[in-house]
Amino acid sequence: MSPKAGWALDEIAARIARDLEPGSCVNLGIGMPIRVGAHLDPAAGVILTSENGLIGIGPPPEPNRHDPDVIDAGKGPVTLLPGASVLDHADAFALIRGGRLDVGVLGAFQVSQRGDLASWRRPTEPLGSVGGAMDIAVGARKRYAVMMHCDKSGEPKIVQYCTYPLTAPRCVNRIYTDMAVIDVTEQGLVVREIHPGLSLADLRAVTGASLLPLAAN
Amino acid sequence: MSPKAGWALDEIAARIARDLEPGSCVNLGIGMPIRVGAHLDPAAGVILTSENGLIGIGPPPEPNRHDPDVIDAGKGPVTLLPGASVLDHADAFALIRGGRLDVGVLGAFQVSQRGDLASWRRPTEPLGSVGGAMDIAVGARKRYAVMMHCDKSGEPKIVQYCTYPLTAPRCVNRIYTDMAVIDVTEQGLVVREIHPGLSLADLRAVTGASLLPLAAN
Amino acid sequence: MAQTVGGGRNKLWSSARLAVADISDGAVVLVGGFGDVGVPFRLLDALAAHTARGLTVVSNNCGTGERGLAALFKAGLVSKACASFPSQSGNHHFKAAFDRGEVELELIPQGTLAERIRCAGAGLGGFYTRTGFGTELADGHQTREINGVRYILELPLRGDVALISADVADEAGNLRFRRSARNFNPVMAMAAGLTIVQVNRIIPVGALDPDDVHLPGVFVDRLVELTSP
Amino acid sequence: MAQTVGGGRNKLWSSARLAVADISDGAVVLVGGFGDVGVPFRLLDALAAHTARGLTVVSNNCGTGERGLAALFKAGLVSKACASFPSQSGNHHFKAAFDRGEVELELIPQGTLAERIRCAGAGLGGFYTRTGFGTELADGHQTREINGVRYILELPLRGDVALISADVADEAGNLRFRRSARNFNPVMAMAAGLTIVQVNRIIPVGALDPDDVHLPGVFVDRLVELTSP
Repeated sequence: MSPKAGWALDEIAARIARDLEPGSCVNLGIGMPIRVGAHLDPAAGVILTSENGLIGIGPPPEPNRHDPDVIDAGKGPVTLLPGASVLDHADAFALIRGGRLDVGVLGAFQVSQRGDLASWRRPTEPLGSVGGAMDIAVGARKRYAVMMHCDKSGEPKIVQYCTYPLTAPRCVNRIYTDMAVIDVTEQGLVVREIHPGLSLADLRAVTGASLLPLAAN
Repeated sequence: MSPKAGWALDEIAARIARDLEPGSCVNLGIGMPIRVGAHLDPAAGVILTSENGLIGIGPPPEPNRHDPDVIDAGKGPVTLLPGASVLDHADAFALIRGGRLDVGVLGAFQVSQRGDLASWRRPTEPLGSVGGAMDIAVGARKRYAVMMHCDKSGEPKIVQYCTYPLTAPRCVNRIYTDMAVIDVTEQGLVVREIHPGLSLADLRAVTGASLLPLAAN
Repeated sequence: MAQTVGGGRNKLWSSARLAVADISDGAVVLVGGFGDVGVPFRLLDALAAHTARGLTVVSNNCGTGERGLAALFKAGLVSKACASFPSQSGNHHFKAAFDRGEVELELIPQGTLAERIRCAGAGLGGFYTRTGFGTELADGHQTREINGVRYILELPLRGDVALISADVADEAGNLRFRRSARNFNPVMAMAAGLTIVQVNRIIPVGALDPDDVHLPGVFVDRLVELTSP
Repeated sequence: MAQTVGGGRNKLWSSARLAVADISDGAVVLVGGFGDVGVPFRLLDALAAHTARGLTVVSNNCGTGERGLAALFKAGLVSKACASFPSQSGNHHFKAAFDRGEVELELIPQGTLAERIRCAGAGLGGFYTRTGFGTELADGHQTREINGVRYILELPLRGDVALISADVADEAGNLRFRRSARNFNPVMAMAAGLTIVQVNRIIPVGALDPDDVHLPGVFVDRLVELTSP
């Protein structure tokens, strides 16, 4: 296996974008998830929302047309599409927890084989920043985690048990990495897709938990 | 004592209106309390609110200028003053319970000597209608009860213990009746004002609990 | 065509009858309005004609006269009502159904009713309120003292369907309400699996400034314009 | 003169300095904003100059750069911060105060932070949420299972003072916010004993339609126009 075989960040984002159903209501977390917005098919009408109360986020603004009051959860400038609306923070999280958010795409430090998500604090850091991740992890109807398959020192981020503090137990439905797309099922982790440069054995070698091939599902 | 000595409804309402502090935020309950609005000094700027979300209620509309969407808690037509605003029902009750409602004026069937309020169901009725009374009774900073001093059969409505189902225990700060204005204090019921046609002895004869003269306070 | 929120998905239904046709027997139906203001009469009349049975109706009042909620009670379609103010003049159809033992009543203080619905819409498990403590409406409720204050536990009240009324909608389902017709409508729209809206007027997407939307279209599934059949 | 809501009481203060001058040592201060958007910078700078000490600050972030919340941490005025996202680039003043052991941090999930503030503003005693269950942020929280779902108990978070930012106010204190600058501002304004608002523009009473008010003036005590000193 080539240690470098893997999708680029924008390829991962585009892959996630393809999986978002037309018309669905989606929250993109800070970091990698937020890149998904740029890859959405405008015709699909995916409704992007952010926890700071924007509903109907459009493409990034043109350089000189940025409205300082229009930012997403990552505090970056965005635009609002025709038909957009605004909620205060309490109502924005009512949307997140209340059953109307179809998909939350969350960045991750680790995901366990049973879908535990760790995303808000590295054990070595005294300070974490949880933001809205814990609410989205329990509130969205489907939770997609996105991360690099291994950390910078090559350690697997898909693990049997999370060693990082949890964001929520048993919440991740699907994991997107630079190497694979993996579903968390009752039977275990099921590989839906592998980067064409990798074999299942390659993937297993950099994964800290058992992987089932799609056929086994 | 003349059995008929007592203030008219509008005199009671005017008396309550005089006790509402300039600029205070007030909720007027269905029935007798709602009459208070007509007796407010416009210059005092008492802010009238209703539990169906109106803030800044003005005088009743002129006969042909009634807006069907502008009603108070009693479902009667009202007007909105310049500077008025609207809340949904959840936020309207946040206002009521959250510390910003200075006074709630509540109709009553019975008030006990310790300030228990009974106002939503007669024991003989299978169906009650509680409306917002229980919320206002616990939420307003001050709670004024208004009622006739005796019921239609001449029974006292100020009692040692309520025999009607409670709206809230120990909530009434002041009682306004056709015969007197009475404060509920730690020491007991203190008569602040008696109708000029009545003596304290007259009042005691139609009151089911001990009354202290104002001097005793 | 410019991109719009939801990609121009059509939420507009051609009739109230069709919009409520899949409400099933036994459904919990949240119904907006306070007195006669903000009540989705058109949707309720369609529901009465549709004759889903055994409904639980959650609404501040229980209808007066012959229309709206009263028509549901008259037709014998309601098995339970959750309301704060059921007994008012003109509620003879509710009263008759109640007296026949056909309808169970859960009497709920108005603020608690609104908050239980909001609690469901906010995806929370329950809340503590002072309202009702020490009264017979607290019977069967757990109580608890927090920092010296005594509360009762109230649980969320979620609808299978919300029938609400609005003044203006854009085609993406963003709503505006008028004056006290707002009342329970927005919180109910947020607390149901399916939200059906009767609206006076529908305008194009983009005609509402985002800051002027009272309820975002993500909470709205179906729109029925009042001028439609 | 026509009658107006509140009888024309003047809520307008001539300077931010005067408006925050009676905030006392040890006060719990709710501070609106998300990142730099909707933050009442003018009020915070005045508060930093006023030097009330031992403050508890409740805000989504802990300030970046030199202004706003950062100035409070820099001046050593904060003894406790309640935030969801304290560690971001540019937060060196918070970080230094935290590392000196001067500031205690209560890290709260963002939705729980918003809801605890709303809970206080709504006069409720607490609520159950799934958020945080099974994580270290649930340490010390009571848990309970309701209908098979596991929740933790969260308590209201009330402010002595709220410092918020709005776009437009009328003289009665009715507010409008702009875009994502709304964020925590309205819920915080409802949850404090004293609400002080920094506003871009003040307009006459009656200039806002009642349906266009985002936050009623009954929740607003003091207005400071951004053009004032």
